[in-house]
Amino acid sequence: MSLVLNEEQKLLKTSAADFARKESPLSRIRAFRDSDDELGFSRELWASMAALGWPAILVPEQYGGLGLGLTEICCVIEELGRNLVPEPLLSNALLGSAAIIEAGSEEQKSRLLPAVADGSGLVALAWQERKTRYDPAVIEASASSSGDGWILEGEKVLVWDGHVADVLVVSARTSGAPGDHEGVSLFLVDKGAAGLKITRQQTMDLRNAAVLRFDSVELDSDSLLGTAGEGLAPLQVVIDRATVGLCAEMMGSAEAVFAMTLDYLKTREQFGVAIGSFQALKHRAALIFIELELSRSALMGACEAVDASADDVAKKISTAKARLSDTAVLAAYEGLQMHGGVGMTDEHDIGFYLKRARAAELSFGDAAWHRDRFATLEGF
Amino acid sequence: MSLVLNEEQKLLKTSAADFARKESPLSRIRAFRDSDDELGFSRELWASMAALGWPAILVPEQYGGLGLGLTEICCVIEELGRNLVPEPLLSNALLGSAAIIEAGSEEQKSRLLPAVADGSGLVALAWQERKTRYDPAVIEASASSSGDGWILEGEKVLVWDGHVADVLVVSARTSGAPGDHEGVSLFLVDKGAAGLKITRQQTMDLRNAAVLRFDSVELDSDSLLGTAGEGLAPLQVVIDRATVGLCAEMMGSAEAVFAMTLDYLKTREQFGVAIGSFQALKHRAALIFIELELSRSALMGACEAVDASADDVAKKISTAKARLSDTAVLAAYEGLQMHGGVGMTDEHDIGFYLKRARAAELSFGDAAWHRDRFATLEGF
Amino acid sequence: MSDIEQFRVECAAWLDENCPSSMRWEGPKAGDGTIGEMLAWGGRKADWSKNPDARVWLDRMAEKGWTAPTWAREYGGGGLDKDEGRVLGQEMARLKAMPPLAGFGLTMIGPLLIDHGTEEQKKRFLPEICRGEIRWCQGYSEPNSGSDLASLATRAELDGDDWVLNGQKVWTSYADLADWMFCLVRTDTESKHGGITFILFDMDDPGITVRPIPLISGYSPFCETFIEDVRVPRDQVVGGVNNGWAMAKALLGHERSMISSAFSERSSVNRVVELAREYLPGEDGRIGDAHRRDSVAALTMDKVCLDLTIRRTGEAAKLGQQPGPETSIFKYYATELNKDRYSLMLSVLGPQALGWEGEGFEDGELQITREWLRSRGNSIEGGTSEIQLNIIAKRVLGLPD
Amino acid sequence: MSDIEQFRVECAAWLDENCPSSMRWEGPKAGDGTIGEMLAWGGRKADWSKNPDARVWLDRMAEKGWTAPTWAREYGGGGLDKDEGRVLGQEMARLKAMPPLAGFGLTMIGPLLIDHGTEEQKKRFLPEICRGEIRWCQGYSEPNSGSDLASLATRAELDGDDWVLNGQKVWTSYADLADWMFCLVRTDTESKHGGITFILFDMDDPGITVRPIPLISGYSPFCETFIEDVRVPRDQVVGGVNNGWAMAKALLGHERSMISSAFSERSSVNRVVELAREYLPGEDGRIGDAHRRDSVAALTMDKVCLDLTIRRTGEAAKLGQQPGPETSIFKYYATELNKDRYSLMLSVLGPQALGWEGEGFEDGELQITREWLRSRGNSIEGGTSEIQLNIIAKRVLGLPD
Repeated sequence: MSLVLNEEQKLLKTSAADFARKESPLSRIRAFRDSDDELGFSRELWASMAALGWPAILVPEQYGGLGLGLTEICCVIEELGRNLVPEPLLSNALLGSAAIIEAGSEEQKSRLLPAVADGSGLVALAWQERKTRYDPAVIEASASSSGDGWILEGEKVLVWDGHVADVLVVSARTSGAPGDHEGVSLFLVDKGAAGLKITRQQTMDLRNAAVLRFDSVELDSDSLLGTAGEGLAPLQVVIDRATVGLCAEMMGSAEAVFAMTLDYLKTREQFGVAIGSFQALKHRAALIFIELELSRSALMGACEAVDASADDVAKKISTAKARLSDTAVLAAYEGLQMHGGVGMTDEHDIGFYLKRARAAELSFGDAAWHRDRFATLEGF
Repeated sequence: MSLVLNEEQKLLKTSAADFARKESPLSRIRAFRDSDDELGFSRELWASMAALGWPAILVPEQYGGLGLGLTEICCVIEELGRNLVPEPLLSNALLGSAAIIEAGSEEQKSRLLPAVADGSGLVALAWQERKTRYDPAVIEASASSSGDGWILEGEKVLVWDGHVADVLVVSARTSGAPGDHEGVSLFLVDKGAAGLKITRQQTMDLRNAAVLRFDSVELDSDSLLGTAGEGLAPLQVVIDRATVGLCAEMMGSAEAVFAMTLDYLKTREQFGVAIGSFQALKHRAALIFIELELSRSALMGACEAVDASADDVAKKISTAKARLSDTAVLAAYEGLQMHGGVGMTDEHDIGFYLKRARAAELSFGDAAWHRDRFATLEGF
Repeated sequence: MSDIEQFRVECAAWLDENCPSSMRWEGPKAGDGTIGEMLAWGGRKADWSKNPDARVWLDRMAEKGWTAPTWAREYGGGGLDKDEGRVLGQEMARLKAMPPLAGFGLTMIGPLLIDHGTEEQKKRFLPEICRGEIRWCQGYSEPNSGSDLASLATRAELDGDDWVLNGQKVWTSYADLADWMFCLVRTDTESKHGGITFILFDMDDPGITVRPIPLISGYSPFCETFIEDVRVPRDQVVGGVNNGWAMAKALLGHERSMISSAFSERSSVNRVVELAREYLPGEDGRIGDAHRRDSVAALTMDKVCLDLTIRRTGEAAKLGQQPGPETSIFKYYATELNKDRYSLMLSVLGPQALGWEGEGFEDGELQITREWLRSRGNSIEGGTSEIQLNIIAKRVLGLPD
Repeated sequence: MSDIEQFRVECAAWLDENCPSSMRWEGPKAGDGTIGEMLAWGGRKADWSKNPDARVWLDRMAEKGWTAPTWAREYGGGGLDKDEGRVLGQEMARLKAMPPLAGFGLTMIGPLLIDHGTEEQKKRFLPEICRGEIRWCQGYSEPNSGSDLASLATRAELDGDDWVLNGQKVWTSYADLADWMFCLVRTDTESKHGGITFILFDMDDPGITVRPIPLISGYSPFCETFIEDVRVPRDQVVGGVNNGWAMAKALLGHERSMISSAFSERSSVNRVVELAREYLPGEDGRIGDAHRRDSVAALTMDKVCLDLTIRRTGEAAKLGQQPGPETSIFKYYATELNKDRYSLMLSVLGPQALGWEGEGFEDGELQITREWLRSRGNSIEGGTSEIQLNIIAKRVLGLPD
């Protein structure tokens, strides 16, 4: 394993970068927002991405996928993150279908994954509730057994791309109380299930998400994903890897906002000179650069640890998310400040990055939460 | 009450400033250090300070003192702090004799305070042990009753000016375990008591201090200061007020190190210009100035709260110590960095300020400790 | 009874009789609007439907000249001397009476005209200002000026007895609600600071277009003002041609201190404490997350220090020490602290801070997120933090250029 | 067996037979000196009493030319090709054999002479360097140069066949133990960078006085070197008169990377964890103070990120990407991190960090306090943090002057 990309990975990254630049400039999410588009992305563009094989990257070959690693999908996600491309790659590949790969039976995988791989089927993961914060065990949604099947009650929020998913992987308690590690189970729920209400959410950072309400939703026995009551462990694995994916997205968007800022520093004049010639701003820019370099190392370190199934994988992931959280927010805050008033206007794009940076920071554990986890893993 | 000095206070401050500048340049503590002077200060200069009435400031008038407030003594201490004047004013007036004023009987006060006021008697407070950290209840030294009196066992460290005190106020457990709030008692111990060994300590910041070892030291019944087992409350009051005195000292020394740094920024040339013309350094200097201004407000707020016996006095004191701790260290760290290599040499004076800044920060509660105390006082 | 005590008695009686109860502000209550909505801003475009009492209060006070109590009666003021003015203020404070009229007319352009206006200008504008009949906006910033205000490019060219203006202003607060603008224009391109003129014009003049500026936080009072061949009579110049920089400097100090005190007052730190208790609950009302608790304590103490510093400077000023450039620290510190406070509030909310509107979030959560976004501009508007640090370094610390 | 495999077998056998067991470094053990004491630094003033085996090891290796294995045999080197050199390194690593000789001779002045020295200079100095007979020090910094190295003022004036040197150098590490100095002097006052010459001289030459510089942390290897009418033959100039700046730049990169890697390796973060567990004990081996625990975790993770960055740059270099000016981040980050780490250690120790020597403190406490003081210089020596940020801003980010 390595901390630098091999030739195939570089190629993948370059093609994703080309794609994002040509097909998905930042103006797209603005247009989706201003037109109140009900999808928030384009099914046509998603089909093009599927044709490039991106949804298939993590799907094992026997189910029609490419069977590649986290490093590969992060190459793509980083480049999409640079332009805040809204198509549902991360949610589908690293959350929804990842849960099926991690916890599903052979039958469930064979049934569901081929459609994931070819892009025709979208799967979302519903794991967060209003009080979950960053701990997937803190849930109240419940599933009680009923005959051969289950009856699902409760609410899930911030289900990424839950408004368009065909299948939803939902965590619910089959026993225990919020916070207990035992008693969490995962279920497959069809988007059309009776008693399920899906409402799209308007997030500040324009990430597509939904609230799901389950009102006595009846589920068959084969909707259980994995073992009843033991869903937390696979769920945690899935969330951890998705966290690295989120880090890759943050890496791309943080570099983008920094590039935008550097460009402004070089061109904006005040007092007759480019503001980038002011030493105080120079030093601050250099400090952001340093953080970006350290962040990239942390990201690559996490990818390497996952793909090599290293012992310290959780520590590496927490290191990456803590670092990227701090860096992304720093780059956005400083970028906005250096842009001055124009950066505060909705018309300027930097606001999109600022919102995404803090939203990503506050998703899947912020820096302080991951430092706490790291310390616990280190035993201190 | 007010946050600005009145005319009398200003006069006191000016005269202390004149005195420190004329009588006690920084070279004095260097000379004491390099000559291994056994006092570490000058009895003659102390007599001059006594003639100016400074040790008498806080002593009530009926015992020969001036009966003034904390604001007044802080005016003097701040100016002495500017030159790190080593004479034992703070330790004597705000720790040793303050404990007698706070907890002593009429007889004890009449017997001891007149000598404090005229400077002929020095009193030190022995409250810290190796594990005390910042909590005066965490002590192991013990006093067991024996006939009419007591037998004292244990060790005290960092007894400020304990090497020259005529009388030592010593905290010891008469019951309970380290950390208990009940069971702490205060005792008056003569410097010549049998079984007491006083060893001078070499501190990094050249503050004069001593280790005291009590090996079955026999004390009379009238050596008890205040009520047996209830010494923690008056001790805490004394330490709190001394903390403000320490803040005043830190204020003076932080302003001194900043003045030294500003001077260097204006005169040191690199690349053909004064380094103070580099904007990155300018901004950093401005940030230190802001912290100094806020620190002065915090200091004055604490003085005011003590002198007015305000309800929020403990919160104001914690606010001051937290702020001054951060500011003093910032001013010293930045000052050293801006001086470059020459600041690292023992020959340059800035090292004295750096050492004193962190030593003061780590005395009587650092910033984090006082933030914790403040939060507890606020009930959150 | 002395004259002044007599005045106090009469004043108190009049106020008590004439100040509508809804104009006595006891702090925000359910059902009230915001204080900004309840205040009278005046002007031709005023909408009094939300606060009809405010209009009553304004009219009654304006009739006595007490919207501008110490201005001369001939200009619409109350003609009170300094002592009487102070007594009026004290009695209003006792009743918790809101100011009858807010806005730039009384606080900025009025005082400037009194000091630097011609007699004609004073007679023309001050009475209308006192009666709240015209509302003012300020036209300083331009798209390419920013911190370097003197680089402004909106040009004015003399054509007969009129100046003809062309250019664009940005960050014009409430330009869409204002009746007149006071404005800096370039009348000489040879001299940077010396070629600027301070001029007044009616926003209804032909050639003026106003467009609101939505911010990253959503709606804002800021506008862009496009100025195309706008003809302004020569007698609407204040302080003389090419003397605008001096006029602007006189006003800029006002604006800075207003912004810092506004932010210093507006959002109480206790809100952070309450949020942290709610979202990170611990035992006995304590904050459960020790690391965040430390941050909450740090910000609370920072606020204590800032308030003490403002009080200390005020006390020193009363003793005759004029506040100098070191007041730049208020603007800097208050706005940076406000940013930090909102940043921390978002961290406390966690994923519940991710909403923009609609499903899945409480109104209070959505509001904090918007306010957080808005707070990021605090260190930009009214002189950036960087400018404040430059001022301190140069004018307070004397560091070389 | 291939030639290279044959070489490996012979090499391994020879090393195993000749490397004294005390020169096989398994990490610090009780009774050992520090690694700095155990290494051979060579030179006429060397004191071998603490490490007699080091001398044996040096002499044996020098005899084979393996102190500088890839240098030519005629200059005292081993004459090995690149592959053989790598094999020797691998076999030494396998035995954990310490390098037989340390210091600037092998790492700095030697390589410079190979690239830029005259044939005479190479023949004269390289063999002595390889045998560890002369130890070198570096005379760059001066009291008034600092970050602006090119402003140096020690002047050299030609007098017959000698340069006559006058001036003062500071921060000369181990000048008191060195035999020769390589030194920058001013030979032309007209041109700042173009008037500097790189010259070598014997520290025993008349007119040289060395004075150690105590630091705020106590003893240090740094010295001041006073140079008064020191006569240096013309043939001791390296790279030509007025070409010293090019020589210095070639060497400066070396020094920066050495310092950052030195600090990156030297003090392990786990020490902070262990200290925090000891001084702020919590339950089950956890750190009892949640706020400090967060800081300890943050620094530990910072170190992980730094190490990953060093590794990533190394791997990229192996793939042929030449490291550029972005390596300034190592110097900056490693030294700032080291400062933060020691600052935190002091906070963890609390009042027990207040000692200098003697009563009332543990040896370990006293040592940390001294090391903390020393750490404050990390961001000054070898190019200040500010200089590193300037380099990044200019050369990596392309920001304008």
